[in-house]
Formats: sequence, structure tokens, C-alpha cells
Amino acid sequence: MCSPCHRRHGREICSGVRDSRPMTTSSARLDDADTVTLVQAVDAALEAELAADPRVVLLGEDIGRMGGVFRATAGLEARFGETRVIDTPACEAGFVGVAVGMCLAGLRPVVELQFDSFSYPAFEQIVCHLARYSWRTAGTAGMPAVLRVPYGGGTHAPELHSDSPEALFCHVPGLVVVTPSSPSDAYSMLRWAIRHPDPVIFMEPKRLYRSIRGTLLGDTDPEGLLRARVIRPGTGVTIISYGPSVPTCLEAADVLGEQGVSAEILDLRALWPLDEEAILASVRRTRRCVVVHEAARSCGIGAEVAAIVAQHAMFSLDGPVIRVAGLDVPFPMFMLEDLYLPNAGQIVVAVEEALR
Amino acid sequence: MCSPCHRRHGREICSGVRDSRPMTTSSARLDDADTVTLVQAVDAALEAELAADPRVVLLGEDIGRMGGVFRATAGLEARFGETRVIDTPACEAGFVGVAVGMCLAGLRPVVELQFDSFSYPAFEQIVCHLARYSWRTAGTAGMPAVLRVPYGGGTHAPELHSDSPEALFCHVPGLVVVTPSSPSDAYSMLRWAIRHPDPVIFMEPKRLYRSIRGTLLGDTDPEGLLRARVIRPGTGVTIISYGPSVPTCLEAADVLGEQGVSAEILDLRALWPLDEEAILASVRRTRRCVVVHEAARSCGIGAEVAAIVAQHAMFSLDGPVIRVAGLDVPFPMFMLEDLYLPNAGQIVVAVEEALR
Amino acid sequence: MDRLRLWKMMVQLRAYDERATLLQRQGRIGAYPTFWGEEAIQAATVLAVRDTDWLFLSYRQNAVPVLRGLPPEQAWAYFRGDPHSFFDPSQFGCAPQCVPLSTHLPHAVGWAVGRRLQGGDEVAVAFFGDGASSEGDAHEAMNLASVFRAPVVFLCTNNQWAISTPFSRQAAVDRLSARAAGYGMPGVTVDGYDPLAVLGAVAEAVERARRGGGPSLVEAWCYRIGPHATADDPSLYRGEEETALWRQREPIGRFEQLLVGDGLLSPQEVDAEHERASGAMRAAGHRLDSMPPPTGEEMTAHVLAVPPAPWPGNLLRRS
Amino acid sequence: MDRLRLWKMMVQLRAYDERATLLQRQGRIGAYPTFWGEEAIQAATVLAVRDTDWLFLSYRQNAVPVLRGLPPEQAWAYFRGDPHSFFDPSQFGCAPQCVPLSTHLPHAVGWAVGRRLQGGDEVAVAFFGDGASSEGDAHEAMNLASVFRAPVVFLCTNNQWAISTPFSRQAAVDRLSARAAGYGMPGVTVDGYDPLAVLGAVAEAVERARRGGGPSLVEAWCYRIGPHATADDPSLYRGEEETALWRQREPIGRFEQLLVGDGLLSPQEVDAEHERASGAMRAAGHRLDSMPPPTGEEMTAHVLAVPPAPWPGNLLRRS
Ligand SMILES: Cc1ncc(C[n+]2csc(CCOP(=O)(O)OP(=O)(O)O)c2C)c(N)n1
Ligand SMILES: Cc1ncc(C[n+]2csc(CCOP(=O)(O)OP(=O)(O)O)c2C)c(N)n1
Ligand SMILES: [Mg+2]
Ligand SMILES: [Mg+2]
Repeated sequence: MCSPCHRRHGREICSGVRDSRPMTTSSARLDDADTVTLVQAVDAALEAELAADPRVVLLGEDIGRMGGVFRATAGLEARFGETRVIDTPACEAGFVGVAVGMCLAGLRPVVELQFDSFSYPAFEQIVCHLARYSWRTAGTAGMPAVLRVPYGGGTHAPELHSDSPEALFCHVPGLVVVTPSSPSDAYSMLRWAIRHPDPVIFMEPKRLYRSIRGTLLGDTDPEGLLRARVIRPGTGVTIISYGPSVPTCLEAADVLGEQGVSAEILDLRALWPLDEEAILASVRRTRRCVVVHEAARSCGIGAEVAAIVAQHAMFSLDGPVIRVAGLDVPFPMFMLEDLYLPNAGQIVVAVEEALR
Repeated sequence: MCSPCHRRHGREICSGVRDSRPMTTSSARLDDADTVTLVQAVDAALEAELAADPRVVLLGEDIGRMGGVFRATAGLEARFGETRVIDTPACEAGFVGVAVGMCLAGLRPVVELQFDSFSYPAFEQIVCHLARYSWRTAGTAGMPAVLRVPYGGGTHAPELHSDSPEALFCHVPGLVVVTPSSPSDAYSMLRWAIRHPDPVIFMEPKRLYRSIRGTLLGDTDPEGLLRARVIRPGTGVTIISYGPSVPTCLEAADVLGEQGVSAEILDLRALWPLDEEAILASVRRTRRCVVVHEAARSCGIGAEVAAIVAQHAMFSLDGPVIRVAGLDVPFPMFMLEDLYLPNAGQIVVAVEEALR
Repeated sequence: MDRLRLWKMMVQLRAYDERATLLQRQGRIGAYPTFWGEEAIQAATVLAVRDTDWLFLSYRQNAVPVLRGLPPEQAWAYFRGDPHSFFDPSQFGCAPQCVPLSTHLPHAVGWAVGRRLQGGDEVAVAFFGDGASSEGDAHEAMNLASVFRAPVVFLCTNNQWAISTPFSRQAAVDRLSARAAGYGMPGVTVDGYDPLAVLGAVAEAVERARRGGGPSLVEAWCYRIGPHATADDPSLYRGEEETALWRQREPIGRFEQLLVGDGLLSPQEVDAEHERASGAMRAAGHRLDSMPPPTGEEMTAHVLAVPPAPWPGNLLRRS
Repeated sequence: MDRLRLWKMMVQLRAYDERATLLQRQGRIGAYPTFWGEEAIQAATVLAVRDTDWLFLSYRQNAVPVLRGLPPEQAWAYFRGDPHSFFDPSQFGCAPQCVPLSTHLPHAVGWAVGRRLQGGDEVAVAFFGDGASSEGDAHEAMNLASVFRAPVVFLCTNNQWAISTPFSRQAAVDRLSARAAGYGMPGVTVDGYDPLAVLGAVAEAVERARRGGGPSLVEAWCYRIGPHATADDPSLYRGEEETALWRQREPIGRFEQLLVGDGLLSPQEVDAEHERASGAMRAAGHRLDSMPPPTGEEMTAHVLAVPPAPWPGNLLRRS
């Protein structure tokens, strides 16, 4: 019996145990620890965990000397060396599989998939192994890996660099799926994810990498990070969203406020498991519900949220549940992306429908 | 301008045009054309299309001499030769990619993926190419391919041979996803799918391959095959399902009938696009809604159906929308599969909840 | 090198395999992939490595953990669809048998790199088949291993069949070991029915890996004498003659002739050992029958170390 | 063989590439992956095949369709995120540029097998990079092609860099052509800055394929002189010296020296051709600016031949 994790396994180093050391903010290498961008927050979280735990290693394409195509690992190879910040050949299935093997060896790999769509070649490894290994070893071989997936549109990127595959991962049992919408959440949630004993798909809203600044808080309640958060309280309608669409929802709430509608914004943060309690509590209070995301509509997160509401809070509602979601089309070439992405105007129209 | 398909392309042979030749029943090689199993219906449909159209070729592991692990291609290599019924090496991404290339060459490949989970290695090819090729060639290079995916549990199969990945494909824009629940639908829908100019994911409920018999009807309305079908009319509750769960729903309807509840069973048949009209019409009539499938609950087809209802028919409902779905866990080892799979008893309980 | 120990392991594997086939026929387990004839490859490999080295297995090596102490009934429980078959990889130095072809090969690389990063000198051996060699993951793993100079031995059991697909339709080379040069690693093909040949080749590759010489590819050439699995009917796709020919070359009888000839064993001892092994497996079969079945609660067990509450998907309605 | 035609094609590619970089700097297109220095490989390949043969391209060969008649402005429209850049592959015998590495290689195999099934004798050429060679799809495609004896030439532009990853960390071999033997196909490495060497090797491979001799691997050895794409800053990961060295070897100047030496061209004609090509590309740039932008309705256009009505996802709210 392994004493820290209460499981029966013979590993020398237990990588499956939840880490309860305090998370203190590392301000090293941040120009201004108080106002950092989201991508700097990611970098800082990786640095803090690399420093705190020798079992943490990073893997990915171009993450070493170059610091990643988004510079989310800038400076880390220089500080921790190329045995802990590992540039891989271009083979996503292969290096996600390597991460699975590293977990078996007691490490805690953090993998960068360069862009959303480049998670698809690793899909089999994710579904068949990362998500199932703990289960098919009776819990003796946990997978405390993190897959970092920069996702979403709005960056004028080429084909297949703007996808939002989060719902695919939520439909795959055995994965925890989270996404921050601010630098401080990115920092705390990533550090939490790296310490978490289960595999975490960490979806990074790349549109927000440099567009917003925030403060890093090290010591947030780790359990709380899986809970949804009311980021603006309101009384007339609940707008539920996550990641890159959250700032758009805030914008819409401003417009609605001018129109006399008090909108509550709920940032889901964890997409699997969903915080049903928070969703239902808010919806029951406001009696109206709109869900916003840029991923395709069919079988997306919006569908799941709407289904939860339809099962548990239908008779608390005074209006239909409206989804503002991506069209069911390939993410368009970027001249059209502003038309594709949910915008504040569409959210306002959706709220009007929900208020009818 | 290509005259049959009304598109601008320079191909010699247009593979993108919808085929309007009549579909007549081929009774060759069926012991009894009137009562065949679902897997025999698949075989017969493949045979009929191979015979009708020289552009049709089959690809897959062990589909040739052996006739496939389920015998769904039995006899076809012997009749059509190994240039049209092609055994491939074990490389799903590769041979789905080959099918994409064959479409470019004017063929109509029908690919067998041996089991549900072996679609995962081909995921990138499906999402990035099969689903997007028509779009990124301005409609000049259609992908009239069919991927046949035997899916679902209940067959006492080993690990990773019982998955239900249909919702993953529904979330990927650019694919048509259909699934039959009877031999006659299997036959007509597969022939339709092979003639359809867009890529079709043809999900075959392997639990039903040999458990039910039916009649083959060649000349059904091809457009109608994308519509949901009321397979048992009722007035008190709508039970919406598809594929392998349909017989279970019928069983539940019998039990409910004895309890004085008249259940309408709607077989979706097409999972993308969903027949919203049929869903809403039935739900508005019965004012109660239960959705049944064995795939994981989160972001499944049930979520999408519930969300459609919550948006468009919420105030026609007298009870919550209840989902009877798989747990969000890896499909269990088969000693537990009967506990995992939705059964008639659970559906009855769900209906009771929906009727509260 | 203890040839008698090697032989006893082969006999144990044979007894396990034949008993499993019987259990399947009696309906006590479900479909079972027999490895009849591949005992030399598996036993020799286990002997060629240290206990601390890990083995990464496909379904065809389902008895290898038994050679390292897993009770046979627990291994068989897998084939009756019982999650109680799941074991701790670190206890036996064996990853669980892998169903999707070649997908465990990158795991071997990651494990080997991970152990080295932690200062260990362990080696990983990854088993895969001729069919599995066509999968992209096989390529990615071999390339990754060679770039990382990972201590991994890629051990290909080329039994010339992938279900119904003959090797000639799987690859257009005579020997898969020819792939090794493309990764800058040594590659060799040995007679998979000769345990000493396999042992020598694997031991050499393992030692090279341990010394920091990087990965190798060892191809064990043989023939899938049995069906793909109990549900398979090879008469659909191949003739009996070739199989009969290879059956005569099967490794155990051949090795016993050698050992008897060398005076290490008497024919009586041979029979006695088979008898003993078979009896042990019969007893294990009985223990299998009395293993308690899993309960519904076990469906969510161990999926996550930190389970969500409630578990999405209406668990309660099931129990 | 028309060396002047080959040279003119190279000059056209250079003019296209330099204009594209300028357009990016001026904000008229977005990020652009320059192929400066890889003109010999691309032009020689187009000359080595017939018009009916198809070329399967990565992003780095985005101008190859222009050599076959696609207007440059339509090719550039891709980089301003404009779906009007999409073209009919059969019109130019070019598959659309492929973003996910190596995933177009199986398409080349399928197209080639498909044409042969229909009685054609066409050959497919698939371009890929040293980085792309590590992807599973590259392996699967090469193996499939060799098993099917498909008329395919796998053309690897080994420019020694995959974004910031040098070839030495991508593969543990000196030459990727060493992989060919593992598929039972011929493999050769040629100087990618020598158009005649590339032409010879590709032409030989194409003729072998056309005659039914199966696939081949041709590796064109060169160096990525420019950044990975306009957004990339190579100073983060490599020194200037090596790049400067390779820049001196760039193919166009070298080829011009040869042609001038052979008396096929005068220095004045060289200048005039560059001038002409550059002027043509300047004009194409203006045509790009006046191409109408796409409209919202085009978002669903051509996704499916039989569109669902209504299209799931609230299209109307957007227009
Ligand atoms: C990714 C994947 N695709 C398909 C299958 C189905 N399948 C099971 S065994 C097999 C043949 C494997 O042959 P080989 O690798 O030679 O191993 P052997 O069965 O001969 O031991 C196939 C295609 C699978 N298990 N995994
Ligand atoms: C499947 C996939 N993974 C990752 C990427 C991101 N990416 C774009 S280019 C590139 C490097 C490719 O290098 P190479 O194949 O040598 O081609 P080059 O850029 O040198 O022409 C990478 C990793 C991608 N496009 N596709
Ligand atoms: Mg084999
Ligand atoms: Mg390169």
C-alpha cells in the first residue's frame, strides 16, 4: 500500500498522488508579476512546477530553444536543460504515447500540442491509453499528464489552426478537461493540473494569449479550480461560457446592462466534469439561460449544458435555452472568422430570444 | 461545367454527382431474400453497389478472402476480384487516406474499419481531409466515400471492441452520420450512402448483426433515408433512439403499454444532420421526451436532442427531458456490459421520471 | 545460461495456452488469442532481461506476466471480461496487454526515457507483430527511440499472418529487420522457434541498450500455427499444408530433443514436467471459476483517482 | 530537355516567393511560408512529370500550382484567409496544399491506385519535409504504396529544419533515403540546389513508377535558408553563419552561371527575365487587392454537396 496515495502499487516513486504542497507564485522572469499576459502566466506556471517537482518534464515540438511557437515555454530549456524540456520530432501520436510511458515511469509529463488540430493525430493515444490506463491497471498506474492544447480562432491563422475540439475530449471518458479565461486562472489552473493525479486536457484560449493581462495568485483553493465561477453576478439571465468566449460575453453583458438587462456570466472553467450545481443554481435564480461557445454546435458543450438544464431545471425556466455556437462547418478561412465567431451582438440577440 | 453535378470541375469522371439510378434488390447469395440478418443486408448492399457501379471499391483489413471479421463482405472478393475488394495492411490512417485519394481519382471507396475503436487512428484523416476536402476545393473534389464502422457493445468482445463513437463524428463538421436499426434500413441506407456525394460515416450496430431478421426493400425514397422514422406510434411519451438501442426501446414500450403508457418510438437514423422537425413534431404531440443511447452521456447525441428540444419545444413539454445513456466511463469489461447498457427497465424508469 | 529454466518456462506457457483454449471451448472464458508456437520467443525474452526491465505486450503475449508471477487465473480473467484481471504493471514489470496495434510502442520509449532521466539503467522490450509493423505508431516509436537513444528493444514476432493477411500483403520486404537501418539502429532476424537464437539476439540488444548504445530491432521469424483467435477460422484464407509444415518445427519438441540429446533431460522428465505444468494450469482454471464476479460499482472504479460526484451518466439507476 | 524552360520556372517561383514576402510585410496577406532556395526542387519536379500526373503538396509548395497555370493572386489569396483561393485539383493536377504534416501522402497512394484501376498510367508525386518524415502517415503511405506497387514518387525536401528542430533531432540517420530499403523500394539522395540532379532522379523514379516498377523515395538535400514562415525568428534557435553559407549555394544563381557559361543565356537576358517575372508578380499583387472579399454565405458553401436545411448552428443570426 502506497501511503500517500492509498493505492496498492509497487512503484518506487508514486506519481499518482495528489500534491498538497502549497503553490506559491514564482515571479521570476516576469516583467511585472502583477500584470502578465495569459501566455506569460502559462510560462510562469510551467516554470514554477518544473522548479517545484523534479518529476515534471515538458515535451513538444519546438518548445526548447525556441520556447514554443507561442513562446509559452520561453526560457525554460535554458533554465532546466534539454532533459526536462524536450524537443520532440514531429509525431504527435508518438510523443503523447511517450508521455503515457513517462507516467508509467513515475514522471509527470506536460505535453504541448502545437495547435488544436494537431491533437487529432494523437487521438487514438489519448482515447485508448491516456484516458484508460488508470482504469485498466486497477488504479495502480495513474496518468498524471497534462496535454496543453492552444485552441480556438480569431488569430488570423491558417487552415486547421483555429479549431475548438474540447467537446471531443469531454465525450471521451477518463479525461479531465479544463480551460481558463484569464491569466490568473491560467496560472493557478495549470499548476493545479500538473499536480492533479488524473490526465488533464488543458485547453488554452490562444486568442487571449496576449490580449488580456492579469495578476497571478498562487495560493487559490485547488479544489475550487474545478468549479464554475460567476464572473459577473446578475439577475435577469444566465450566460454560460468558457475560455475564449468569456470576454465576448462580458462585452455583451455591458450592452445588455445599458438595455436594462442584468446578465450573470458563468465561466465554466472545467468542461468535464461540468459543475452542474453552479449551472443549475444560477439558472434557477435568473430563470433564463444562454450558452456561448465557438465550437461547432452539434454535440458541443452547449448541448450538454442545455441537456442538464432541460433535465433538472426545465420548470424553473421562463424562456427557451438558447445556444450561440459555431456553425457546423469547418472553421472558415480567416477573412470570414469574425463572421463565424460568436460576437456580443449575437449574444444580445440570443438573450432577447431567451427573454421572450 | 459538369452537366450531371452542376459544378465546375475538370474531372473526366465525375464522382460527386448524386446517383439517381434505381436501386433494385439484389437477392443473389442471400439464402432467403425475404428474411436476412443485418450483416447479410450489409453484404447484399455492398454486392449490389459493386455490381451497379464500377467506381465502387471496398477497402479494409481482412475484407477479402476472409470476408471481414463479421463476414460483412463474404463472397465479394471472389465475385469482384482483389482490385475492387482490397485487403489493406493494418494502418487505418493510411487506408482512410487512400480512400480520400481514390475519391480524387473518381472512385467511390467504401472502407471497413474493423471495430469502432479502430476509427481513432484514422481520426486526423477523417477530420482534416475526408470532412474538409469538398470545402477546400470549392466543391470541385467531393468525397463520396463511406466509412463503415461496426459499433457498440453487447457482444462479449474484448477491450476497445465495444465503443460508440458516433457523437464524435457528429461534432466534426463536414460528415454525414447515419445508423440503421434493421436489416431493411441497413440495406437501403448503405446503398444510399454509397451513392451519396458526401462522406458518410455508416455506423453498423454490431449487436444487431445477427440478432434480428428482416426484408430487403430496394426502392425506398432515397431522400427519406435521412429522415427519422416513427417505428411505433404513441401518444404519452416520445422515446428517441437509434441503432443498437432501438430494439431495447421497443421492449420498454411493450412494458409501458402494459402499464397503460403509450410510448412513441422515434428512430433517428441520421445522427447528423438530425431530423429536428420529426423530433419536435413528436415531442410536441406527446409532451414528454426520453432519449436513449449507449454512448457516454456527456456531449452525446442525447445532449444534442435535449438541447434542440430545450430551445424549440420547452413550453410544449409537461416533464423534463430524460437521458438514458452510457456512463462517462470506458466501456466496461464485458462481464459488466449488461449493467452498463441501457435496458428496458431503465427506460421504463426514465419514462416514469419524464411523466412526473 | 540456464537452458532448463528456459525450457520450463516454455512448457509453462504451452500449458497455459492449451488450458486457455480449453477454457474457451468450455465457455469459461470468451474469445482467446492463442500463441501456440511462440513460446520460445516469449520465454527467451523474459530470460534475456533483468527483473527490473519492463516488457510492453500485445494481446498475443498475454501470458508473459504469468512468467513473472501473475496468477494464471488472473490473466485468464481478462478473457472472461473481468476487470479483476487488471494488475499493477510495476509489480510484474509488464504493461497491460495492448489491443490497438503498436500503440504501446511509444509507451516503451517513454518509460525507458523516463527511467533513464531518473538515473535508472533499465531497458524496455516492446513486442509487436508483422501486422502491427504497418501502423504509424510503430514508425513514430522507432524514430523517437533512435533520436532519444532510448534503451528499448523492439521485438517483432513475425508470424507471417495478421488475421487473414499474409506478410506478403503487409509489407514489400523480405525481412522487417530491414527497417532498422532507416532509423540508424541495428536490426536482425532470428529463428523464432529457436529459443537460444532469440535469447542471444535479445540479450545482445538489451545489453547494447543498457550500455547507452540505443535501441535495436529484433525480428523473430516464425509462423502463426493456430488461428488468430478462437473465433477465427483459418480455412477461409489459407491451406492446411503450410501450417502443418510449420507445426513440425514448433519450438518445444525441438528444444527437448536438443536437451535430451545433450543429456540434460530424460524423456521421462520431459513428460513429467508437461504433466506438472498442465496440472498447475488445471488448478488455476478452478481458481478462475471461483473468482468472485465484479460488481456494478466497479464500473467507475479507478477510472479517475479523483472521481466526480455525482458521476455523469446516471450511475444510480443501474445499481 | 529544355534547360531554359527549367530556369524560367525557377525564376518565376523566386519572383512569386519574394513578392509574397513583400505582400506579407505590407499587410496584404497574413503569415507566409517562404520557399526561397527550394525553387530547383519544385520546378525540376514539375518538368519531370507529365501534365496528367498529379502533385501532392505541403504548404511549402504553395506555388507549384502556379507553375501549372493557377493565377498567383489566387494562390496568395490563401494567405489572406480567403476561400476564393480554393481551386479544382483536377484542373491543375495539384492537390490543395496540405497543412497537417504528411497526411497527404496516403492521398497520393490512393489517387495513384485509383487511376491505375481505371486503366490510367499516371504517376503521383508527393512532396514532404524532413520533419514530416517522422509522422506515422509517412510510414503508412510508403508501406501501402510498396505493397500496392503504386506509381508514386515520395519526394522529401530535406531542408534540415522543421521550424526550430534541426534534422539531427528529427531522425538518427544521415539520409532519409535510407528508409526506402525498409519498404523494398529504391531510395536516393540528390543535391536539392542542382535542378538537373533533381530532374534526373525524379524523372527516373517517375518512369519506373509508370512502367509498373512501384514507388520510390527521392530525397532532395538542401537547407531552409529563410525563416519557417514570416512570423518566425530563426535567431532564436540557429546562428547566421550556417545559413549564410548555404545562401551562397542557392540554386538560381548557380544555374545561371552554368547557362551563361554554356552560352545559352547572356547576363542581360538573365536580368531581363528576372525583371519580367517580378513585374508579372507585381501585377498579380494588384489583382489580389482587387479580388472581392468572400461573403458570409460562403461559410457553408461546398462543405457538402447536399446541404442540410436549415444548417445546424444558427446561420441566419450571422448574416
Ligand atoms: C489499431 C488496430 N487496428 C486493427 C486491429 C484489429 N486487429 C487485431 S489483431 C490484428 C492483426 C495483427 O497482426 P500482427 O500484428 O501480425 O499480430 P498477430 O496477431 O499475428 O500476433 C488486427 C488487424 C487492432 N487490434 N488495432
Ligand atoms: C500534424 C502536424 N503537426 C504539427 C504541425 C506544425 N508544423 C508546421 S510546419 C512544421 C515543421 C515541418 O517541417 P518539415 O516537414 O521539415 O517541412 P518544412 O517546414 O521544412 O518545409 C510543424 C511541426 C503540422 N503542420 N502538422
Ligand atoms: Mg502476425
Ligand atoms: Mg524541413
